[in-house]
Amino acid sequence: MRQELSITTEIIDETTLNHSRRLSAGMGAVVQFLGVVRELEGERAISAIDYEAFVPMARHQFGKIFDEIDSRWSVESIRLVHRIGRVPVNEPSLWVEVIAPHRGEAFEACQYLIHEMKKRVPIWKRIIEL
Amino acid sequence: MRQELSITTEIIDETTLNHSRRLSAGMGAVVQFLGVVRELEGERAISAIDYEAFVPMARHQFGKIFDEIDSRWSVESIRLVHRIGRVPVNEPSLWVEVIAPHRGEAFEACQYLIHEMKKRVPIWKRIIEL
Amino acid sequence: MKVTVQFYSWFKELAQSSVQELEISKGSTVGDLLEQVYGQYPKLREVKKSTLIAVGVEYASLEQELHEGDEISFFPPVQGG
Amino acid sequence: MKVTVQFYSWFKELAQSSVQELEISKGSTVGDLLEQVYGQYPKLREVKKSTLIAVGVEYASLEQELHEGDEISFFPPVQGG
Repeated sequence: MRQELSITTEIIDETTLNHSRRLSAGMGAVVQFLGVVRELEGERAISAIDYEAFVPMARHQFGKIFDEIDSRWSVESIRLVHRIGRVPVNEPSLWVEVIAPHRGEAFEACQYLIHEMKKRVPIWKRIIEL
Repeated sequence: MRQELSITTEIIDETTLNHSRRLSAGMGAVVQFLGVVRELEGERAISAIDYEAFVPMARHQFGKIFDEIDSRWSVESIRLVHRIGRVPVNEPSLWVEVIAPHRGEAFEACQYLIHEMKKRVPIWKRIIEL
Repeated sequence: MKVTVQFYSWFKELAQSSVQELEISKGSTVGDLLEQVYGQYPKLREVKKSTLIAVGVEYASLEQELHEGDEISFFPPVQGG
Repeated sequence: MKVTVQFYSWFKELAQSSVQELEISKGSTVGDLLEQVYGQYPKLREVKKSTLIAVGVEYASLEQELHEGDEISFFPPVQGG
């Protein structure tokens, strides 16, 4: 399984990411997820979120989750970009792509990845109020 | 809920579709699905699939599924493009995007849409062998 | 009264036609029309269990009553995606 | 022996520090170190139930034995995405 991981302060560039997609002829399903900063955190209006990561541990924990996916589902490729630093409302903080032969496994693997990330990967938010 | 539906013989242009995305500040999740023609149909190697649609009924049935989603989940926008005519191996026949406040409802609505399409929307495949 | 019958996908080959007009008696149901179509195209009867039927743009039951000018479509299981 | 202690997110404010070296006795466990840290930063004890601990890049249990040069990280529940 191909794995690409980026934890970066740069803006997530979907066009470039989509252009660099590689898909072998046996693949039938591409699932993508984009997590976007919302204007409300609970009841509070916010202007941005500052993301902080413990990067070496985050990379290691993402790698473990990727390996779990590889052993549970038939997936050809996972790519994940997590933006850190200040991310304004309405901009993406997370971009995920899972490529698999069939849609069932692509959807399951993508949701598992996000779910496990939220439990284990050391990244934190700090709300920037309006 | 915004709805956009296209049943077209043109190549699916992801870049243009992504550039025309509109996302209000309350939205936190974008789920996209791309269905791609695979080189094998069962055991047979193929070169392409010819898709045929009963277009007025397909549009009507998609509309009913969109309305069901609107009544069951909090979704801001659904866009769907189904390519018909000859689609070569490794090219997408289906592009779907669901935008919602949270990822749970975006994933559920996207999977419901594809699942119901495969049961009800009058589109058929014809295998073009190698 | 006259109705239009349409075939899709490989049902076109079985019926050797994609669309045609048929004369049916007033008060006919979808089921009555289906029997008439089967008389004309016996190969379609062999795939009865795989047959979906629509009147206009909605799926129809065999009991549904037909009206002058209705468009009835016969097709195999759908396969979008 | 010497170990490095790191704090992340709002634990940095509670500890008024993001990283520091500590001298601990040989054979100390993560739990022993935690008690030493709580002695120094009592506010951290109040959020004990929300505390995650890693040694290096792996989550650690309180029973895990520490070694010279280990990097131990204390942080609140993670919130990626």
